[in-house]
Amino acid sequence: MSEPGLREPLIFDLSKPGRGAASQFPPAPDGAEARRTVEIPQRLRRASRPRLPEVSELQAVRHFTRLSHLNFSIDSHFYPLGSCTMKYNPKACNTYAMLPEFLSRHPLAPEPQGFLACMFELQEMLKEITGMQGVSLSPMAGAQGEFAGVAMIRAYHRARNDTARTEIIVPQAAHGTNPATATMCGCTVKEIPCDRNGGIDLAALEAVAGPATAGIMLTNPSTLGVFEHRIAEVARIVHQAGGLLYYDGANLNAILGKVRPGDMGFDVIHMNLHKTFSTPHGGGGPGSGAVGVGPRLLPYLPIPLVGCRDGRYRWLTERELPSSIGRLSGFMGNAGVNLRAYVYMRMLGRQGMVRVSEFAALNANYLMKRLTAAGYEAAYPARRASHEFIITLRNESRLFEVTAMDVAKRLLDFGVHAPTTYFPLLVPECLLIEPTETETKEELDHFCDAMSEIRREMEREPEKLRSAPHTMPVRRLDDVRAVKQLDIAWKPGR
Amino acid sequence: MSEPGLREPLIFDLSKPGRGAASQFPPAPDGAEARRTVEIPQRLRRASRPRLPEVSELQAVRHFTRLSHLNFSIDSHFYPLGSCTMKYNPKACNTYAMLPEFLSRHPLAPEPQGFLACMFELQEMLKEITGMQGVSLSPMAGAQGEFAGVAMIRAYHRARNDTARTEIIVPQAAHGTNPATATMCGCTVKEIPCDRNGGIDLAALEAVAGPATAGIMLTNPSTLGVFEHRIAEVARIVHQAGGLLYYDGANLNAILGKVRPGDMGFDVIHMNLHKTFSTPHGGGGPGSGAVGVGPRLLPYLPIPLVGCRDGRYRWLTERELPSSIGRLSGFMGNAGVNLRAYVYMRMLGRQGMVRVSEFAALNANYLMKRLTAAGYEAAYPARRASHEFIITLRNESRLFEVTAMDVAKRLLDFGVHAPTTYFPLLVPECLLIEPTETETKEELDHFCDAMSEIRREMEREPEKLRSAPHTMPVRRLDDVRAVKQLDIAWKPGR
Amino acid sequence: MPFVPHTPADVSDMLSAIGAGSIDELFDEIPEALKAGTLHGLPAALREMEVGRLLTERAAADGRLLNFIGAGAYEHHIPAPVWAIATRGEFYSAYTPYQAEASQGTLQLIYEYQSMICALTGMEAANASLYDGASALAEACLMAIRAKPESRRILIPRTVNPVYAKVAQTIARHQNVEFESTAIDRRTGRTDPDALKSSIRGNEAAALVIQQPNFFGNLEEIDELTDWAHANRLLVIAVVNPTSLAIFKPPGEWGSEESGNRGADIVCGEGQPLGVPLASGGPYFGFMATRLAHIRQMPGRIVGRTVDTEGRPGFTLTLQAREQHIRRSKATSNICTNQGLLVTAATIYLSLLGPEGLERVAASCAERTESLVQALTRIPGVAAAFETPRFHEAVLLLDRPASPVLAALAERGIAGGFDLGASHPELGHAMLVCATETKLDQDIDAYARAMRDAMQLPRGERGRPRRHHE
Amino acid sequence: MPFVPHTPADVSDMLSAIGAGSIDELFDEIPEALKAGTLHGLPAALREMEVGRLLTERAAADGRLLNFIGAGAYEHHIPAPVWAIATRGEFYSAYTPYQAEASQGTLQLIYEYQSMICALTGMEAANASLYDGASALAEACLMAIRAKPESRRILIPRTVNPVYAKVAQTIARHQNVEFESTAIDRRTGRTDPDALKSSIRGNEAAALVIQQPNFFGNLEEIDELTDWAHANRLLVIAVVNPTSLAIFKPPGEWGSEESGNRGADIVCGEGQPLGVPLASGGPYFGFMATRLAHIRQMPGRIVGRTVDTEGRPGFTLTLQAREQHIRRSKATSNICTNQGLLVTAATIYLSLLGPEGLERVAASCAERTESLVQALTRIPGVAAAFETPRFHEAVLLLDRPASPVLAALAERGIAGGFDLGASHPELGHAMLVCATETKLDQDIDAYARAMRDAMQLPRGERGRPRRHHE
Ligand SMILES: Cc1ncc(COP(=O)(O)O)c(C=O)c1O
Ligand SMILES: Cc1ncc(COP(=O)(O)O)c(C=O)c1O
Repeated sequence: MSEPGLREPLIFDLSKPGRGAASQFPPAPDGAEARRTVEIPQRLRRASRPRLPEVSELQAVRHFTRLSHLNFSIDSHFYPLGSCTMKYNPKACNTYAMLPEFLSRHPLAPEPQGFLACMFELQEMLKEITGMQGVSLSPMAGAQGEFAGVAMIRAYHRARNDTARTEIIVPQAAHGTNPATATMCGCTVKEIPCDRNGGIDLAALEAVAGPATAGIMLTNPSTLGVFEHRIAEVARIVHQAGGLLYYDGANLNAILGKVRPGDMGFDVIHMNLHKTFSTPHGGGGPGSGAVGVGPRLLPYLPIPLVGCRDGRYRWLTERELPSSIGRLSGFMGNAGVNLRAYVYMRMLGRQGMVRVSEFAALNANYLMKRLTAAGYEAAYPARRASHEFIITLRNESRLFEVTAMDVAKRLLDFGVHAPTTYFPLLVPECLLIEPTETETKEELDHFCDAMSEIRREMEREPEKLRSAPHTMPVRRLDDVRAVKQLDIAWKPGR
Repeated sequence: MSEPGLREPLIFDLSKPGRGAASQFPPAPDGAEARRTVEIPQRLRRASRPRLPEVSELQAVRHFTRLSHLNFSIDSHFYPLGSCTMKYNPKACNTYAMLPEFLSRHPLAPEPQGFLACMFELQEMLKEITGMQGVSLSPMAGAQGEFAGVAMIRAYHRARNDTARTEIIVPQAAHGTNPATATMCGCTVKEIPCDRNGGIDLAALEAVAGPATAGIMLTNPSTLGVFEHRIAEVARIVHQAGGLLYYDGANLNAILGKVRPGDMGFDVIHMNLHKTFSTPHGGGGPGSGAVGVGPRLLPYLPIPLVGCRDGRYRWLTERELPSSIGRLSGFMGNAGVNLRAYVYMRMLGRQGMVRVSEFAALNANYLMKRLTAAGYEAAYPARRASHEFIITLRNESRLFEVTAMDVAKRLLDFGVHAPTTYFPLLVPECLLIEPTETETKEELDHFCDAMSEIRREMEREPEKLRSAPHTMPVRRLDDVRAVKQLDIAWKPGR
Repeated sequence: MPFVPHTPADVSDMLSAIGAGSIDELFDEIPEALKAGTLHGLPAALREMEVGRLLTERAAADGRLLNFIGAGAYEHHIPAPVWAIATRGEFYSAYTPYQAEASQGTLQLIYEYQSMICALTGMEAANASLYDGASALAEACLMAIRAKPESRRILIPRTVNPVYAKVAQTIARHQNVEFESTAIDRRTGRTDPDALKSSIRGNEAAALVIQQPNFFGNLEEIDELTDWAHANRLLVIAVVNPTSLAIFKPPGEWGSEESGNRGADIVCGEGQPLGVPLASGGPYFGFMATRLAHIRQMPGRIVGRTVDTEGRPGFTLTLQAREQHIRRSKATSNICTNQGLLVTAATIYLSLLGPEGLERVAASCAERTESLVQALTRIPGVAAAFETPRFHEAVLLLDRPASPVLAALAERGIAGGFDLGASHPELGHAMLVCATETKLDQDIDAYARAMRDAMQLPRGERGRPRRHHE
Repeated sequence: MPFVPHTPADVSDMLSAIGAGSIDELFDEIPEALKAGTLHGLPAALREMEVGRLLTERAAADGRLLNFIGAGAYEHHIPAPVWAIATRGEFYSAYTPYQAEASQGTLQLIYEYQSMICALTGMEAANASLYDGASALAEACLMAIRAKPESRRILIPRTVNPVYAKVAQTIARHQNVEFESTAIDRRTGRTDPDALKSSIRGNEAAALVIQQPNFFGNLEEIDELTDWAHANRLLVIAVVNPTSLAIFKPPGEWGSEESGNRGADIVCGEGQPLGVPLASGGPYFGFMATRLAHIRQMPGRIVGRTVDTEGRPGFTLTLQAREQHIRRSKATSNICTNQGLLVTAATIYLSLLGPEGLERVAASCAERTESLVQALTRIPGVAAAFETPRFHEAVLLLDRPASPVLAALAERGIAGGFDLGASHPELGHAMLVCATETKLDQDIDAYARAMRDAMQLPRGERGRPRRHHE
């Protein structure tokens, strides 16, 4: 082989006409028995078969098994990807969510009492944890939860005929989904800056809050990894201006059982069950973005909810919640994800819940300390880390001409998934590091050792960083070419 | 790290006192409710806890996931290990054998009709395939099937008061379990040579067969990969001498639906369900070594069998089979393995069964042809390959000072598991190659290309072979040291 | 401690490294007044053994029904390898492939998935998934509005899944998108072309949504509809069932050759039929495909093939400038986490079935549904509503409201169909039934027997079933 | 073609490369007369969908019983990770690690397993598994005979699992090994030391088998028995329950310090309690451990740690000169394939439970069994046979034969225990019950209620239960 090829060929290149995993096909229609069907006219039919791969069952199994080997994952690697809470996903959650009876239930079949009992209890537990009064499990990821939240805020103002409120205040450090959501909800985004310690610039907030303010979207601890301790003040300002407070629950892992968004003054919250409650990340989902609301927004919760009357569980829909912002999914959200979160939460229980935030904080603060001792600069050295923290390589980038991306890629060679890079955008050359509570001290120490080694490499052989990774299935990939010479689907005969 | 260490540490080195996967522990005995138990005296108790690892659930999951990455397997690699039939193990077999109701059944609980129906039908199918009159599923691997077979032969002679028959004839090429089994059964082994074409030396057989002959153990096709076409003659000689014929079914894949051991004159057969019927090899088992018998040995089948009367299935035991050679396992053999074989056989059905041997033979003969074209020497060039065949490197070993082992190790670098090496013992520097029917022509071609490349390397850079493998988690391991400096268990504080 | 690996020694070592006296101290920036007390409302922790037993009992309580409901989610055979592989930790516990070099497995799989969606739909570009079919339609509507900002009106015939229309409304209404619903042709159970024509006044609609097969299982005259829409400068948003695409004309070829503008503009749909279990409604996944011309308006992740510094091919996320993490308030959508694991399952499913397998699934579904319709319409009081060519669903008309009949069937262990009474009262006492390849003759017989029983029961309302074109 | 990937083009290409006109020709060395016709007795192929449905229906027909049977197989909680990982293709579909360099995963796992078995048993060397507990005892007996060839007699008290004794006999009798069964002490339910003493005449026995806990769940006085055996120059073969070893004296320490020869010589047992499902009896696995002095007599695979050519540590099969593939007719055993996958499961299980978890499982089992015994013996006609310290099984005496009572319990969904009537008539109307950590109070109550009902039924035989030491 002259040119280097893919480590594992494309499934299309394993294909051969006439091959197939025949035992997966439905039984051949028995000539004698085949039913007369309403004829489907030629004009509605496909002229030629779609170019799907034709492979044997073994080929498919081997191909996807081999592809799996090209991934880092929690099950195989430390994965301190900030803002993503890559904690251990207990196998039990999957095992029990995949019981055949659960899997075989059609969403429109008569209401399954066992499953709905789980969902009802999940709603109740989430209320308790967040200090909210109502919870809907229907949003299918964090961003959809945000959408539901802002839509509820809008519905609230609209119901009060307060129609001028179309601005959503968002701190600069916010996750991209926050402003994007505001736009999707037809709002205008007002960005406010952060202060030196990662807090909200209160003066800027005061300046922007007013009669056009629909609400503010906040993450607390923020995406800068620090807790906004003036949250009561923030709440006062926004509420006084007539706006509502939205809590982006992506960082809920930091405060579980320590402080509740409801008690901080938030009116609405979304949770990322795939983060805090450890449902799998699945290579990019599915998630679940359950929303919780305070009393003002109760009527607007997205449907369906699970209700319970006389010991029978049922879906509550338009009928029971006529003011709901409506449906967000074809059925009832990512039901199976919610079931996994339920199993996880039952295994944690009351005592385990607070342990999550405590040990997430212990791990993050320990890492921050060790990395600063190794010479790295914490973005907010005067602050406690929450469950995550930021280091900035602004000095290193100047001194050694290496970037945060170089460090990230080099870490892969040490068998560690890189932290989140270049987010939040306002900290230059940053790495957002979230170890989670399920990692051992030894794993953290290994990470610190690798980071120390990388720091030494910066000084002595920076090229090693710039050309990293060296041990992955591919070297550094050309992202620019990926855009310029767009190749997003296999084409026959190439 | 100065000294190279293990790719993945020992689980004991991940352990820390006081750590544990707590949600796997049983609920803590509630002080108030703890039952008064019959006191267990100190002298019967353990003084200190066993040194088992103390790790978190994530640590365990990550450790074993990472260990799994250090293996070749059918699901990830072509695995042409001769005599082992490393064909695709359909996932469905596992999925359906692991249905909760099957898994939760205690073997001594009232007889489960659904499970036993499968076992009964499996017995019937195996009878049909082998041309035998009775089948017992209780032997737990091929070797135990052999044991059962020879024990039945002995029981047969004993019942006829023919007690002098204590010799078992075994061809030189036989698998090691054959002579070992004969010894375990208290017999003497009489080895007979093979002729130039891999056949049995009939003269030698005639010479050795006689009044002391209990029976002969044969694999057909033999472990030399060729079919003994004079099998009727062999049967005649042995039967005339008063002995019985034992068929080692390890190579049944070669003849499925083409010729039946019963029709060849065999009195007893074991099958390796983990080979021919594709139950998993599991890193070395579990297997299942079901035995089939002709009319003479019916009374001696190992118990339990599955019987059916009036539509009810039941285990048949000592009561129904008083002459049985007895029980071979604590319960009823490797029940779950048998269930997997059942699922597989139902998916193959009548038509699929013969396809197995046809395509196994096609693949083997194709490979043999291509390898000889590439310059390798087939051990029996005048013969058809069965489902497997042998190449011998006796010339190469002389010319280039490379061994079959070197070729085997070098193959690993090409992403192919090595064929069986140095078996059968009577072919010098041999590789026994069994591609199986589930591999594609492309996979075979890749193997041939690798072998051709290796052949070129032999001539040009033989050191590359001698020092292979180069790309595995470890380089070639020191087997001698493993024996001399025996280290077979971790010890604390090393 | 469940899932927390710290030993007491670890805790004290780490605290002293940090310079904190206790874990509590790490939370000292949280004002005391805000601190939560014990979460009394939460139950105590269960061991895995206990939770396993609880869930097993609840699952057993739910039992299993013989299912004949479709209406947007379809029961298909799921090959055993699909979930055996999708749940491998390397897929299950990885996240969005931000670090491409350490995520080639997921990235290549998504590239293969995109290619398969393009092959099925006949389109040029597909994304890496959206949440589900309904929300995918919502995104498609927003995308259409971006592509054709002159108008904010979308035509959604009543032949489109009514929940999809609702979800599109929930999501798009905030951007002042208006949805106009147009009538069903009651004789054919298809979109009424006349209603459509009268619905556009001048040129002010951005797009027409066409569902094929439509919500009733009937096949629309997609060429005519597409030509009409394009002639009127509407974009065509196709909502399709992916299984059906094995046999039906792909949206990329809708419309007549003569029109000079063949093909839908945006294609979306529910991916669930491709190896995803019913599971009370999720997680499923939405797929979306479009023409290359519109790709920068498409929401969601896209994987592209590129090369590394040594020229070796590899895969990476691409065209990220459309997305929220780059474009923030100007992104095409707020979507971030999508439905990766389901895409993994679907890609394995499609690889196993291939063109022939999927075609046979589709053909079998169609045949099974005809068998079901024949068996049920032999029962007095039950009639087929339409005789239009269909895929794997059919509308039945009863001589009484469907709801008590369905309840009676459920008591007999049969999920008999979807009651159209609430969503489509104009059809009369109608219900939607579905039989996929999973339904054997014995199942259809069992349904017919149960239906006979159920129809024997006293009925609230009398009269023979009305077929609307009688 | 199911599982065969060849296209018609492949077949003709390959045949022409071979130079054969048809596939049939490849079988031309098989004499025509021998060729099989169609296998009419086999059913037609089923698709995975069909076989899945068949098996699901059969499993459902079997249902689930609330299980209180032990007698050699024990129902324990199996952590979800155990089988999620053991069924990964890399473990599930690999074979015996002949090619060490491509099998380090399996090899290291077995090394860890051997280490764990040594830790549990207190022995120096363990093998990589045997088929199951019963056949492991057979192998242990043969091993004892090899280690002590002066004698071919083995003492097996009737306190040992009777099936184990039978299997040992089936397997070892061909090498002229004699088994002598010695009596139970009917008062304590332990091995009767006097019976033992009288069973050896001179010095002609090779070994004594001691099961701890014994078949009845009772704890033997292992120190006394071991000392006695060693004093009489018998080897001690310990048959142990691995769970119980978390709390009980390991066989490596059996015997008194003063004896100067502490420890069993060979240890074996059933590994099933360590994460292996009951599954109608298998696959399970047998474990075996011994002193280093006897290692060359031990059957089965052994993994050793070594280094590669660069000094990196690694693992490989070792001491293979004991085995059939090297030694052939002179091997220690004919065993080849063992129970690798179950060892994988057990190693994961033991890693998850650890010393504390396993101790708590053992303690919980003991406590649950006491609860069960208390609940059942409150019922008139039910009494405990022994008051000897025990683990997680107990013999109950009934006032009537156990078999109809067990049948009545089964009708109530309860697998109530093992009828000792056939194997141990000397105990009277006895049955063996077991409760593991999986049994909640509500389960024990359910059993007691059902037992009360069952004992209310007319009984064949009357009389209050006899306790043998009354
Ligand atoms: C702070 C923050 N908010 C919102 C989100 C969006 O959540 P999701 O990806 O589930 O839509 C994320 C996750 O990436 C996040 O980190
Ligand atoms: C020819 C032959 N006979 C017997 C056996 C023994 O079978 P098992 O390993 O299942 O005991 C084998 C397998 O290795 C074999 O290849």
